[in-house]
Amino acid sequence: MVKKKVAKVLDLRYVVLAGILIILAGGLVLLPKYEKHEGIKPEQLLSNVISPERYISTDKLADILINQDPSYLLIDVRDEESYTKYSLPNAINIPLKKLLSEDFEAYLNQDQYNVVLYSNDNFYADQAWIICNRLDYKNLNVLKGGINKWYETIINPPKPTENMPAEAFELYTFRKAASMYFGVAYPEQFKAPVAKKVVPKKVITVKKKKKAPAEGGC
Amino acid sequence: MKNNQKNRHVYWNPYFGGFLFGILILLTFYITGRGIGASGAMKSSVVTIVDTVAPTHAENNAYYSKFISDEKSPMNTWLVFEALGVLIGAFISGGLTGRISWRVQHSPKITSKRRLVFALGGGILFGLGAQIARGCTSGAALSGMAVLSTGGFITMLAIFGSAFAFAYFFRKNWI
Amino acid sequence: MGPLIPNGIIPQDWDSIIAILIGLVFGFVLEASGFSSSRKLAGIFYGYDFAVLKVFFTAAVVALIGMYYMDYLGYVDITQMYVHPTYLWGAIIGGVIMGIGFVAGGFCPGTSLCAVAIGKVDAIVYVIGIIIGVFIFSELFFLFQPIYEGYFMGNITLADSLGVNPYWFIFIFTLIAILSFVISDIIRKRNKKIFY
Amino acid sequence: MKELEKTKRISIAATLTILIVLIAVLSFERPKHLYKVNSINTLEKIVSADYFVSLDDINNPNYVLIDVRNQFEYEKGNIENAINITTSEILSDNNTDILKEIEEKEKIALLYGARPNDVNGAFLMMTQLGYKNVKILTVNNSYLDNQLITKNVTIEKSVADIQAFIDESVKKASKGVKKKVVVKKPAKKVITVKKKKKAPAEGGC
Repeated sequence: MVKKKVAKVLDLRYVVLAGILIILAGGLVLLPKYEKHEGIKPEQLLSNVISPERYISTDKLADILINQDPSYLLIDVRDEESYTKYSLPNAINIPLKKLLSEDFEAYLNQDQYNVVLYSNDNFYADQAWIICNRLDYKNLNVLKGGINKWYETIINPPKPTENMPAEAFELYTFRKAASMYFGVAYPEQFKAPVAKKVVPKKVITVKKKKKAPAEGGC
Repeated sequence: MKNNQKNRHVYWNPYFGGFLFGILILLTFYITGRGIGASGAMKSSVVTIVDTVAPTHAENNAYYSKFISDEKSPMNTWLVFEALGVLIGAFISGGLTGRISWRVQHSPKITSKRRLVFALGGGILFGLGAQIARGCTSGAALSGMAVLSTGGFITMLAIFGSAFAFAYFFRKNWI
Repeated sequence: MGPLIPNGIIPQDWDSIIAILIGLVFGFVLEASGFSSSRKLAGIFYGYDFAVLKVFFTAAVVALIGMYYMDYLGYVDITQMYVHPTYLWGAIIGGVIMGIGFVAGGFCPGTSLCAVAIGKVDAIVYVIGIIIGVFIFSELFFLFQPIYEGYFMGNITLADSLGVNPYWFIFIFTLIAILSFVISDIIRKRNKKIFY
Repeated sequence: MKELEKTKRISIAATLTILIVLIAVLSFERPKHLYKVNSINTLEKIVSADYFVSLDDINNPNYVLIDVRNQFEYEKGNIENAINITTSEILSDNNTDILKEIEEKEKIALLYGARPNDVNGAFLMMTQLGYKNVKILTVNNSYLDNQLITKNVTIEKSVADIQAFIDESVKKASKGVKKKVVVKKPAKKVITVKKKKKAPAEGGC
């Protein structure tokens, strides 16, 4: 008799186990679907968006370009046509449309270079920055004011009037020198402009972050 | 030794074994991103043997050359280490339950010689089939099913389907 | 976090150590649930012991449900998993040959390794057979090449090939598994007992 | 088949798994805010859709004006019947309710700030969180004896043709110096990128 009861209990136990299995499998079906979470959390992205420390001023950028700082990479997010018309030296053109395309991913998603995104103003550059930041790309910055600001400050610096403080004059001379570096010639130069230092060809090799694919087999 | 001898034929509850096996497959996928396997180890050993015995032949044979790479010996693959682990694990489990002893397990009706002949034949067939289907029951079928791979399911159905179909011919060996 | 090693959370050189550990648990579980005895393995085809069916199906169901729960909860990214490639005729023909080998020999490579570990001579012969089988395949590779490489349908999953929602498929697969457990118990009760 | 009777272990294992699954599901609280639009669609949206609204067609009935500047700026001066949702509090609960309510009433959220660039953050956050109809008022706000003046502005208009300016300055300078000034254009920088070798997940038995 006892044997029978034990067998009875065991059957019940198996039924319970089978029930659990069905509930677990069924649970999967009933759980609400949701869009796979891509990129960093919205709260985190919002705090990154608000903080202005992604901006880089035109003076700082001019300084970087003149000293040929190797760790900077310029990316112009405007379309090809305005890129060919004028763009900063050694810049790469990634139009906003093709920002997330496969072959440009090597430039954006790497941690060797400080990337500087810029467009005419920093509207499109900001948009590109926010999307890349959502995908957690490292050390990207945006040129404050874009090419317009670059023109107003570096290429065609405003002459300080007499009652401006001394720094304004220093800033003006720095900017004038910078504009000469970038090709603007000034009439009151007495001697012929010294042969402009050729911007050395800088080869940027972007080392891809190796993500080993899960290979497997039998 | 008496107690050890007693539970020689007492195995785990299959559901418990299956459950642990399922968790193991989950763990393997979670850590390495790939399933488990077995016949890959045999393949690597064959490739190493042929490579050491006749390297030139191995070089220009289309199949061997796939697995021979100069900087890494074929034995240095994931599956070979895993097969090594299987041997050790089985030895431990066998030791705990006292099942370790040199013997040929065969149904009382047949002689051990016939059993060995069938084992050899079965092995050759299985080795051939495993290469064609790129995986065996644990490699292709089970690991494939864990990620719903169509190939895994087809292989599993083919293996068990044909096994059931041909079971009738080999019934004298087992029952 | 997804697969730890490919995502670089665990460095690559831990790979082989983890392989040995996984193999160790693999061997222990297989041997403990009786897969080292070929007669227990062959039981499924002759109805006197459905251990293979139970272990195989439970493992598949547990792995499936676990995998898709982890994917749902975001602990794992299932798209990075290695999906076994689908070579249609390769799988069918290879599967049939393996099926015959399974019934004739009584082992599959994983279980034969377990049996070798506990001293089964027929398992050692079986492993030698596998090695010869692989050798034959490689030598006559040019014969098998069309099947081996043909009909490649990519590393597709059932969700793409049958267009079925994976969660529904898992639910139905679990029901089939439980049904097969019940049927196998009924059959075993009616069959005569074999002691091995 | 004695082992079928030994079910002690399997019940322990079963209860353990249920516990783990329950803990996992309970501890997994769905984050409050979830992206509904992945990054590629967001990119397409901002590149293709025209989400700019100019000042003159502002009095469309189903526009809801939203000022993204901070509280102080809003008090100082804002466009009439605009509500104030500062960018940093856009994810706060009551702001989310307001935005959801706008969404339900099929109204169009029209964002504006001191300059269009400041609106970018709020605009992209809302598009990625799945709000459908969000637009930007392309307007610059400034104060003249603390009276708000809003002027229309076009986005990203290039201020001057810089290349022309440089060439013209060179011409002007060379007229003075007579000698032909050779200005070497900065050499094109060859940037080689190692193509991401798509390492196929090799494997197989």
